[in-house]
Amino acid sequence: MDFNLMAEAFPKILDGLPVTMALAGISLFLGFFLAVGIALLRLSSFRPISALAYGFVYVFRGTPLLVQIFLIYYGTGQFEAVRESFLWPVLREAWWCAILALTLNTGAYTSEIIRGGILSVPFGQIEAAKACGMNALMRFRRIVFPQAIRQALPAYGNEIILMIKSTSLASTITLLEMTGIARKMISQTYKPLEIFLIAAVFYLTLVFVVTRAVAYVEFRLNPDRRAARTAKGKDLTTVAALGADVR
Amino acid sequence: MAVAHAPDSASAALVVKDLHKSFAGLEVLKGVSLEARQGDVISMIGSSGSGKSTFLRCINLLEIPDKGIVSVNGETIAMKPGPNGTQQPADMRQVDRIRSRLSMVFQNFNLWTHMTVLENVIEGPVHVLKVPREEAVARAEALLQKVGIADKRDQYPSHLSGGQQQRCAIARALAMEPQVMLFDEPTSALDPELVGEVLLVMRQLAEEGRTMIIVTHEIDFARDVSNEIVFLHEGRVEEQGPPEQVFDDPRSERCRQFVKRNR
Amino acid sequence: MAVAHAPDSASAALVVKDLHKSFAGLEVLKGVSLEARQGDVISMIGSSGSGKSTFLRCINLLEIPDKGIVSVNGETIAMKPGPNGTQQPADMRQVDRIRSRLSMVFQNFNLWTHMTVLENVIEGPVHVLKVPREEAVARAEALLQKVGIADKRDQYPSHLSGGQQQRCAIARALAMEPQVMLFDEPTSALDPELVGEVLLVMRQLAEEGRTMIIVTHEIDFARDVSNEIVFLHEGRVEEQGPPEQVFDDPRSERCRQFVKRNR
Amino acid sequence: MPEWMQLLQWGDDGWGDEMVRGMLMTLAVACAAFLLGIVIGMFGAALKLSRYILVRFIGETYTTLIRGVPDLLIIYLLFFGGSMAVMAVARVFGYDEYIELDAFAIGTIALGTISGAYATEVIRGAVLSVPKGQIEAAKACGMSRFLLFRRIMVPQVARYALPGLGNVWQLTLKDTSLISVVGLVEIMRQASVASGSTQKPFTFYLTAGILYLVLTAFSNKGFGLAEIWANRGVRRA
Amino acid sequence: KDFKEGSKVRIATEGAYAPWNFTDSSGKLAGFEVDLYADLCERMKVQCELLQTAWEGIIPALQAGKFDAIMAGMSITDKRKEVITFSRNYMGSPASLVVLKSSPLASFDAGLPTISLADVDGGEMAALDKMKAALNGKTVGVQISTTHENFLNEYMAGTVTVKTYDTQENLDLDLAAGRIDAALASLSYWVPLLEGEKGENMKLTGPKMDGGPFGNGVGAGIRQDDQELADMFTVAIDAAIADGTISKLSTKWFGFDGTPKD
Ligand SMILES: Nc1ncnc2c1ncn2[C@@H]1O[C@H](COP(=O)(O)OP(=O)(O)OP(=O)(O)O)[C@@H](O)[C@H]1O
Ligand SMILES: Nc1ncnc2c1ncn2[C@@H]1O[C@H](COP(=O)(O)OP(=O)(O)OP(=O)(O)O)[C@@H](O)[C@H]1O
Ligand SMILES: [Mg+2]
Ligand SMILES: [Mg+2]
Repeated sequence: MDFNLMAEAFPKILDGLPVTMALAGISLFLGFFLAVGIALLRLSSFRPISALAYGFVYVFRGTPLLVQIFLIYYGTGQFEAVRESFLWPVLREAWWCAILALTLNTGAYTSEIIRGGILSVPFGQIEAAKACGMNALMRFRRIVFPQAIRQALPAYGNEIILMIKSTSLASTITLLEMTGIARKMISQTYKPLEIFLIAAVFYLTLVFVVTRAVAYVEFRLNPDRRAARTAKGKDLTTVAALGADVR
Repeated sequence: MAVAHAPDSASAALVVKDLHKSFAGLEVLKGVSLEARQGDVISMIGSSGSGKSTFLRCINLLEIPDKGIVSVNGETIAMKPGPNGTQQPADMRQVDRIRSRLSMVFQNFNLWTHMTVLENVIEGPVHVLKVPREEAVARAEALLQKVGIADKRDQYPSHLSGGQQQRCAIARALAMEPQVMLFDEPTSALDPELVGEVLLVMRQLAEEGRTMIIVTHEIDFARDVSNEIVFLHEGRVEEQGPPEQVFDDPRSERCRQFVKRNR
Repeated sequence: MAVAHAPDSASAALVVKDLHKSFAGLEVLKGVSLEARQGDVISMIGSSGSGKSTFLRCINLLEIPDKGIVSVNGETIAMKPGPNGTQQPADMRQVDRIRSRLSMVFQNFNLWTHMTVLENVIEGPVHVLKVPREEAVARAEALLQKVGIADKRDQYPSHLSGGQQQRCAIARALAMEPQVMLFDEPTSALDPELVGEVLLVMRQLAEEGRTMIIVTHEIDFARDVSNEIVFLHEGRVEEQGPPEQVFDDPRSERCRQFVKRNR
Repeated sequence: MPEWMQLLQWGDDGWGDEMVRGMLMTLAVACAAFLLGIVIGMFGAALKLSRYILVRFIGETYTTLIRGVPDLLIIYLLFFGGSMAVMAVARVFGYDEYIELDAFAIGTIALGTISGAYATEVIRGAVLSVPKGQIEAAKACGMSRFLLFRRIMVPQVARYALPGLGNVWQLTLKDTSLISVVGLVEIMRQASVASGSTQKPFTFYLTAGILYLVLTAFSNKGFGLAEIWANRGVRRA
Repeated sequence: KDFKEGSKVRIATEGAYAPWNFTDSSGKLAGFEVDLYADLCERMKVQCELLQTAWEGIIPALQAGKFDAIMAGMSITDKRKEVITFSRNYMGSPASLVVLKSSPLASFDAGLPTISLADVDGGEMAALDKMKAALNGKTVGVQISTTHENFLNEYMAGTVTVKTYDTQENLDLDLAAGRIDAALASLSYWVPLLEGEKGENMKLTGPKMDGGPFGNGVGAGIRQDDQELADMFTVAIDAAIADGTISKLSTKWFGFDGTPKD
């Protein structure tokens, strides 16, 4: 173990942290809304619409993100027409290409997760919502979605983590985030273990924060799975959730 | 208890004409018609599997009838032909509007598990009818008091006993203050005392002019609460009339047999 | 109908002693004891939320009682102290064994949604009791015939009416041929005719020497079927005795009130 | 003949056969790793749902660690660390040649460990969605833990977990590209060899994308059928 | 492990770095190093085996003992020397800028054809300053963590914006797309490229540079424990330079004579 190298790597990789977090944060945020829309379209009974949504999910889930980033960034740049169009100022920037690719990718994966959640909502509860006159949108917003998200949360936690790690592919299009910096250092020093270990520390910290946050949200969202509330007493268990995975 | 009305389509709160419904080849409803005026309380009886729940579910289009007309307060639910011989509601907005004037207590309650008892009850008023929240809460609390589960207001349905869940479902339906109420065995999980109390609530509602269709197995309850009894048998109305006639002097053989069992 | 037995712990099919159970500070059972001999049919009545379902669920350890002893056929379920003052079953294998000798009809049926009616019924016999499949199917078909849903054998529970689901649940419990049966409102979704038929089935079972604990709201049914009535009130046994005594001449004021409502 | 068709010819004059061989390798590793991942996922979910805080902690550590550490590091650790460990042991016995661990096995284990962590979460979520009453009904008829698991949990959990597991499968499929460091030639490695050798990156990365889509088409079909099976008896509003 | 005449030597190459080493469509390895390794092995009188392995992890794999030497277009740099050792260089590789033919930089002339950064004289200094002025405010792309990147950071800091790419091909694509103004890489890469269809719109510009940050050419990478193997390679390479084999092979594969000067 080369501890000097590790000490040297630490601040350098730290420099990439904001890029990683911004890429993941922005694309997760945008991708989530995209995903909800796609999931709804996929469940539509109108065939052309659900087929279109299926096609989107199929392509973006079915191909490697690397290929997607590659084609969006380098591929579009190949065409004179694109370079002369109004899109070029956006597509010219590696940053926006990365956001675009990551958003579309997480949108496809997340929509699948949400679809699973939607399908798990008990049929009778949706009928009860219909019976009291809720329109489709309100039904979705008030009854289906809150329950879907509860079921989907663990899988969505996966997706958040995967996105954080996927941002590393942005280094193929010149954005230097944590893995990019780590790889750069590795190709200078040829000590992958030391440098990846430092990178792992950062990723682990992020992932730890995410899993805790997800566990906390899961705990908050599932009061009905917890023991009955004690009269009006303070919910001490909420605090406990931060320390342990509570069911 | 109820006054006899002259049949008058104009004041009819609910009209169902010639309803048909099949499930995968099994014909469950073979042409059921029903007319209820304002303040009518109609009980449907019939053996298990005779199509009572299906009938209620067709009224608010939770099942799409294969054929037949439903109108609520004179407004007929418009249907359009769907693929291969079926029909579909023509205007979902109309359906939602009509549904908000009906309300239903389901046979298996269908409470929303992610909401507390109170939240279940105020959900419809606040979000569908746009009643201000405080008002809805106040009314909900009064209703929960009435059905005797005020102390459970902050519990989740999964922590309630069967009877408590059923009462919550009843409160949820009442909170919508609908013109027509559909009850699918609303007292099945209740003890005799509570059945008596639900009876009182229903009488009160009838006096306020609300129309009720009640599916029930409790003949005594049906006798007490309703001014008309419909006996459904194998998807058809086999016998229909005031309680005294249907229970004490049924014309149809099948109905006589069915009622006989109940001493 | 039932013969009076001398109290005899040896032949006791089910003994429950001083059962306590609280949910998050709410004490639901405050020391309930019960003894049932072979062939006993005991009905539990009591208002909604009095703890009847919880009591049944404690017997087969679906809820772990905070305190108290349960023995089935003389075998006491061993408990060991758990964290902070609770107790836990000491040997899960024993619990499974005892559970396979008990069987339960749930208040809300709890049918397995991924299995057809027939599969629901043969599941326990084939996989728990290791009955050969053909034999289990033959017996299941006979049971389904008995409860009148033989034609639904290949349907999934979600396509059944409420009463059909309940009958499927009853058939599933009967198929286990248990020594002790726990019924939680087994007739709530049934029409009077079917209630009569279930009554017949239960009489037959009692004659075969099976023990039954039945939670019910139907006083008439309880009177017909059972040789002992237990009235539960606020987590305690308030009144206990043969049907004639409890229904016609109750000692406790609360019980008198409760029974009075039922004409 | 268009240029790309020439490049992708079958046989010695084109890259078609090489690319397809890469696809088969991807498929083989992904299948093996995914199955391993499901098994690990079931154990992981059981750990995380345990009543005992210590057991939960073990499960928690596994998923956080594996998901938190870059995938490539896990592969490096298993591959280089693994063969170094084996060699260290061998040296004790006087053998000091290089010992090659089976690349396929290492790749499978590494990817299985990774996908297992994600599968754990998906399965855990699904387990929690199974209606409690149905589990109670199974307990009430005396089913042992294992029987309950096999007869009631697996079919129901499958229903809730399938969409999420579909994602895990896609992830595994694509993570196979990382195992080229252990010497297995799969789609992406083959594409980069071909594009580095011919200077035609678009042709080969697009081809790789299409081959992945072919794999996805088959697996979607499989998952679709599985979903139909798992959703039997379920009513939709 | 002792290496002597007749030993078995496993040599790794990447097989995806034309024209140094690449795979042809039948799956066979070809390229400059593939020809060279056969020649060197004959001279060393050892039994050679050529393995193909991914660039990523090639050095850890060498250290783990998967193979004994790397011949994969690997430049000899100080950083690498900290973890492995090298034979002497078998190919020198000066660096050069490439721009689009349509670019104003296409006609740039620094006044000198070559600059050796090992010892910079007055004329070379002036040429570097000229280059600095011409590139002022421009974006220049290089492959990440190469000697070329080091050069830009050392000599052009503050004047150019440096964009780094993980592969050389991606760098080419961005140059073609006009996202960058110029690309800096080794001549051994540019010359074959510019001859092909991909290089149609590109052209070499400015002086060819070597020495200093550009390191000391390309050599065979070897485990530090195996110095004797490195020495065997060095002897063989010296011989191959002496009899013109390297000159012949480099002209065949790169289009120019890249025989290292020292
Ligand atoms: N899991 C739980 N958490 C908290 N409270 C519970 C839970 N289960 C039951 N209770 C409460 O315990 C009490 C007794 O419930 P139980 O289901 O035993 O009633 P019951 O006698 O069966 O009533 P019913 O006739 O309505 O079914 C109720 O007040 C109920 O709210
Ligand atoms: N979704 C469905 N798919 C197929 N068959 C169905 C479906 N829903 C109901 N059925 C069948 O239709 C018939 C009528 O069902 P329905 O629920 O209306 O009966 P019911 O009169 O309410 O009976 P109960 O008193 O038992 O509730 C039953 O035989 C039932 O099996
Ligand atoms: Mg019904
Ligand atoms: Mg109960």
